[in-house]
Amino acid sequence: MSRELIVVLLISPLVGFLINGLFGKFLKGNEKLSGGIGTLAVLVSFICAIVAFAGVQGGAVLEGDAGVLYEWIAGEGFTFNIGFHVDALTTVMLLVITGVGFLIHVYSIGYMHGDAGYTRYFAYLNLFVFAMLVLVLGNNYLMMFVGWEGVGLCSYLLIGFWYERQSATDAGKKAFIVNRIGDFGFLLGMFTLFAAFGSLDFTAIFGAAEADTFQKVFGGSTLVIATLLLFVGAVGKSAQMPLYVWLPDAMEGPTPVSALIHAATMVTAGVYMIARSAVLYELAHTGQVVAWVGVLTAFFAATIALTQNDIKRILAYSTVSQLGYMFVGVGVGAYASGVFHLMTHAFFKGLMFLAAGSVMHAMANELDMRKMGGLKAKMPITHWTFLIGALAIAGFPFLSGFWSKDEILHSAWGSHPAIYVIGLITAFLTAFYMFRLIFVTFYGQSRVASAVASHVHESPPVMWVPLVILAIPSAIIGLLLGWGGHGSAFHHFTESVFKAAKEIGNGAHGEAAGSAVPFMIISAIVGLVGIGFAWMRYSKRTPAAQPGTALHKLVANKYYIDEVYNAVFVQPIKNVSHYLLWRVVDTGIIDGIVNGVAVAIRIIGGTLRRLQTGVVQAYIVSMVVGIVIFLAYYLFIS
Amino acid sequence: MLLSIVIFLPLLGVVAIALLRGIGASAVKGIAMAVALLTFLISLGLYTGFDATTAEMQFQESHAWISGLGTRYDIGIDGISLWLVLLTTFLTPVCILAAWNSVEKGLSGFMMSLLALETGMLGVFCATDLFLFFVFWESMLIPMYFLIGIWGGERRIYATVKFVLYTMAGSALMLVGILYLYFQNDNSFALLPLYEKAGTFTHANLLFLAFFIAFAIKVPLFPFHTWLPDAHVEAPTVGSVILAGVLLKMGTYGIVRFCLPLFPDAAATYTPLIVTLAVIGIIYGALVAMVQPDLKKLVAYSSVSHLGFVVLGLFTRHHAGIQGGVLQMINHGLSTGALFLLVGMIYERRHSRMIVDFGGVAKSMPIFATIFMITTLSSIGLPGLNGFVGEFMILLGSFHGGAFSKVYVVLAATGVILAAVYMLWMFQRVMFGTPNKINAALPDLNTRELVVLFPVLLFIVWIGVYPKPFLSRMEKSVNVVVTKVQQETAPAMGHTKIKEVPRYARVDINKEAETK
Amino acid sequence: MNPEQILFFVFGLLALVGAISVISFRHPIYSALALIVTFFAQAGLFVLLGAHFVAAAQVIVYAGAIMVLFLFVIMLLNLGRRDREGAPTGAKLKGIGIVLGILFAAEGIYIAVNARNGTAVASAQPAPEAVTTYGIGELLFSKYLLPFEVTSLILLAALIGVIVLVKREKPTDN
Amino acid sequence: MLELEYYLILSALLFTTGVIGVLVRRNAIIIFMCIELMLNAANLAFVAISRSLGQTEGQVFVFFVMTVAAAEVAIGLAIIVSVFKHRQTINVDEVNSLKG
Repeated sequence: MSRELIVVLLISPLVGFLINGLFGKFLKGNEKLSGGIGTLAVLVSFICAIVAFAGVQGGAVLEGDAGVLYEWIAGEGFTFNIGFHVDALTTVMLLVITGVGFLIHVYSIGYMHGDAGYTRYFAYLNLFVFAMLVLVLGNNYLMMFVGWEGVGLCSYLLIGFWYERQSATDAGKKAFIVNRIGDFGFLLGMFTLFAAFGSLDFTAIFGAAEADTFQKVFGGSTLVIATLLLFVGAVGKSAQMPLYVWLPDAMEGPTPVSALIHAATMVTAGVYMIARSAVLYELAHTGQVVAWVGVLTAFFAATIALTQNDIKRILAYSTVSQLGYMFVGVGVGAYASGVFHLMTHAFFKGLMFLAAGSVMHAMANELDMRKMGGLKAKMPITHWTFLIGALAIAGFPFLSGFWSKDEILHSAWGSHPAIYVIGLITAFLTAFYMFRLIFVTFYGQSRVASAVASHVHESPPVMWVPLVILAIPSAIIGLLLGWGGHGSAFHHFTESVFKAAKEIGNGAHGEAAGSAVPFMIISAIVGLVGIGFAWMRYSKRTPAAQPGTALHKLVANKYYIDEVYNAVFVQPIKNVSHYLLWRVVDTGIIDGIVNGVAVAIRIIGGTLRRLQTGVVQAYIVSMVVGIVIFLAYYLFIS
Repeated sequence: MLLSIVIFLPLLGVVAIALLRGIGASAVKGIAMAVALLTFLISLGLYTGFDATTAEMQFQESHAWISGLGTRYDIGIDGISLWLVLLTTFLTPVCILAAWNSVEKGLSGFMMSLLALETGMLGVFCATDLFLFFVFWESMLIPMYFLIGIWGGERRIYATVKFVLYTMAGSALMLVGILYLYFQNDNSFALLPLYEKAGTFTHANLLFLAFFIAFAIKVPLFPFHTWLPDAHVEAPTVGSVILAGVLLKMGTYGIVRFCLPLFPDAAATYTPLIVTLAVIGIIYGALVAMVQPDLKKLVAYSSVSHLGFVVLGLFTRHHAGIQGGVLQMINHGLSTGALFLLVGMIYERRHSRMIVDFGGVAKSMPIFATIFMITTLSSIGLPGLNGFVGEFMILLGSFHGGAFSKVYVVLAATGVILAAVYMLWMFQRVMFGTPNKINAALPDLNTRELVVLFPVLLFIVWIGVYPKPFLSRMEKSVNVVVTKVQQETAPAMGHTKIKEVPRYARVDINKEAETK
Repeated sequence: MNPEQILFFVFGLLALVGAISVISFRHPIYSALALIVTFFAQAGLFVLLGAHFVAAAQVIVYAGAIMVLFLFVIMLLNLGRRDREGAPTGAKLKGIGIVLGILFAAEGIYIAVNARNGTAVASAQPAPEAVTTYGIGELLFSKYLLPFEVTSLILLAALIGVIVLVKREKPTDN
Repeated sequence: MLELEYYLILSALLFTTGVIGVLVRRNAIIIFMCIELMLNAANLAFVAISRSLGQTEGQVFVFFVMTVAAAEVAIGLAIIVSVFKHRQTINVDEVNSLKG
């Protein structure tokens, strides 16, 4: 595979960004042109990605020095390159990013129609794709970090896209800052790795980490620290506990953005990073931590999703929850399964977000599902595609989510039964809240406000076609690639990437015990039961307007986590900075000392000035006194 | 000869403006601009003629000056000063253009001050004679004093007197240090022979402190920073740009030129203290910046934070750290300079710097908002822009090679988070939201302002994407500094050698692979 | 006592009495006249010391030119009584002045008495011959030529200074 | 010839008289005369020591002192005149614009 291909793949969205960003002024009013340029740019990348995929399937992997483009930061004892690493894992990510990305661009052409910031929107979106590609293409941690921060920036820009809305800009800022907290960990993780390996290149680090020499010199502790710090980065980026708080708020952005960034691609960067660093996590045995954080987040977020009434927020918490699953997968050593779930999730969650966007489009931006109901008739395509997505996530047999989730749960059992149990409960909750959403929104009596009701309609083709296209892989990709569990086509394709990690980890994780079939059956039953409960409870009835019990209230308010963070971190820091540091320490003490010195000198001067009487004879007297004393000293003493 | 031309050409401009009195404002501006541009163009000759393969002083000149004092006119640049010289010659025309319409009184005096300031600053970066250095160091105070004191804001007198006296207090100490060195240097002020004697000076600790305090005030390192917000707030836009862009760098430049290579042992002794102050400065500056209601003050405190990073980098006494520190000097000059330019531009329109007066500016001034965003991001240290490269190298250097606890690095790295907090919060309050009537009517940037900002942005992106031309030219010079510092401290800091192990380990792996 | 000694005491006493009179008389005219007496007495002392040129200069420059200047100014100003005599000196200031004067004189005399101890004067052989005007002229125009010329500049500066100081200010045009 | 000491003592006494005059009198003109007295006392010492050492230099310096004294008197009196023109007084304790 040639480096040039990857360069084209990478640069294409950047070019799109530059055209829309720099010359947007001239494109203004011409939606077709700017939308077309943005979409085309991603299409080019998608085609390149397919070529790259074919190449990797043929065994052509781009790594090591061959992938180096140029020396970025270099000096005595350190060299960091801009370079590419393209293997099976990368191409999977590339296909997801550019494929789903392309569809979402197409969808956006319709969705953003008439928006004042149309050009700006496509510029940002292209920039995001570029940054995400940098993230997955990099052949070293530093370049991954570049993309890592880049997607964070685009996320910030796109969440706050409608910048006149205070809540949107607040959410954008929150996302960026919380992500920065994660990035802080990532940064320190990189430093730890560099201190140990003298390089940040994947091939160099993984090669050296495996070698016995390294183990002898550094033991495991360096790696434990490094992998945990990197994981902090992943927790921030992939919205895991305790840094998940930004993702639900991020729904302030345009819905296609939520689909692309906050469901399909950016938030999965953490999973990609851990899959990429599989060797390190295996050597450090820190996968357990990852898995536990993942499963607890999955459960926690699912409980919150149960009580929300805002469609996008339910989907957001569901994303947090599903990301937790992925972390369980990569945490328990089932890297391929984690990545597989990443891919299926990108399809079905992207699909559901876009469908939710379609609903919003029809409902004049209404998001509260209590004000919907019975939309099935008016929006059949949206309904069916949404349903497919929901079935997939709920683990309905033979749809994509069923396969990927089941693989993860199966592997989790081998690692720790408790993880499996919690994961299974979460699967039940997932099915329940998803179908609560479906039933309340699309079935039952219409509760749509009369003013809106007449306008409710199916979205234009430019929007529903991407839905249909996404529905297809959501439904069947599991069957195609996931059949056969750990022996499936997907596992086969990514085998080479995780081979080294598997070899190291064989001792750590017991090979998934027994046949997968019982697990599949249990999962399927749990999912179906969840759907059934939802049907019983919500297919006919309207959800309660107000939370009933105290527990319900606690959960509905998201456990007051935002309020706690605000009270514990945000406000104290603000107040301490303002009152203590600025007013007291800076102005009062430090500047007070500086000005105090000046004042003291002025007082001394003021006192001494009285000696200056202006009477010449007083001066002469003092002069003569001085002369007398001086002479006396000179003559009689010295 | 080239270097002397670069240094004194602006002074020639001063003379020209002084002699041609009463020629009208546009002619004065034209002359100033022409001289500044010419200086920049000539200084590019320094870049092209620079030999990156050596750490020796280049473009050296040496003439007898005041022989009775043992001082000579010795100048020369190495890879460290090269960039600061270029930064100075680059920012001056930018500043002149930025001040094109904003000076209402005493235009020729303003331009003369600016050009005289340029000569002073260039001299500081080029002098290789302690006395000459000191003369330039002090002479640059005078035009700055006028810039703030005449063309400043309401409390300009307070600010300018504070600035000058504070700096002078430090310089007085440095003068004592210089004289004491003079007597230990065979009654000569020449710098290069001093390098040979590095580490052998009596009372090196005191000498180090004498120099360091002078530089720390200039940097300004916490807790010597309180003159900075006052000076920035009161200074005219251009004054702020030069102040942040170049003047503060004179402190950090002094550290890397004098403190580290001349007194390596003392530097090692005081590293824990200085690094502590630097880290406090990073966090403290960020926290205080966060709550400032005044845009200029916010940027001023952010400078305290950023320069904390630079000092931290320099005192890693390690390649990546020092190189990052030097690069970050340039970066800070560019991004903070650009921030001040932007604040000045919006101040000219709105006549306010208070954050509460703004909001929704992105609506009325989209181009301005975009450029402001890029500059903000550069200041935050977003990868792909210049700030990241410097910060990353500094933190990497301190983590990897710094002879101090990793806790410092962890604390310093929180500055990365805090920077995002204060900058983005400010950005949100100024740019986002719905504009009120006044803000909605603000006109966007005009062509002149775009021309002012564009070159700065170009370098912001360039250094972020391809810093190699910058790094490769300073590498050798930095290596020499590092060698000097580490040589003296090697016995005490045994573990700096342990850091080499990983690379040996990798070599071993390769060998094993070969034998297999 | 030889005549030289007698003459020294006569001139010396005259000079001292004149000096004390200068500071004692109320009216500046009397002070000025007393000062002339002192100057003449000093000129006599210079003659005793064999410095004939200096003695002549003393009479011409001091007693002649300078004192005339003083008298001119006193008359020009034609001060009123209070201004002419000055405000009566406070007893305190007078006391301080006299005490300081005594201390000062004591130190001066001490220096004078010990002038020969360990100084160049001690070892020098007194030269009996008087210094000739020729000798002074030779020194002035050889070794001290530059200071001599500079002196002329001082006089020029004084000249210009005086003109500037006492010049009547022209009424400004507008 | 008389001993050097006699002349020096006389010089010291004359000088002291001048100092006392400057200290106690307030009339600027008289103060000026006292300054002349002091200069003369110094001249006397110059000439005496010059004689004692057998050198001519001392007298050369007297010549310089006289020139300076002449210049000084001219300037000083001019100042007094101009002060009087402005203030109608030459009492030094009434001229205190330099009071701090």
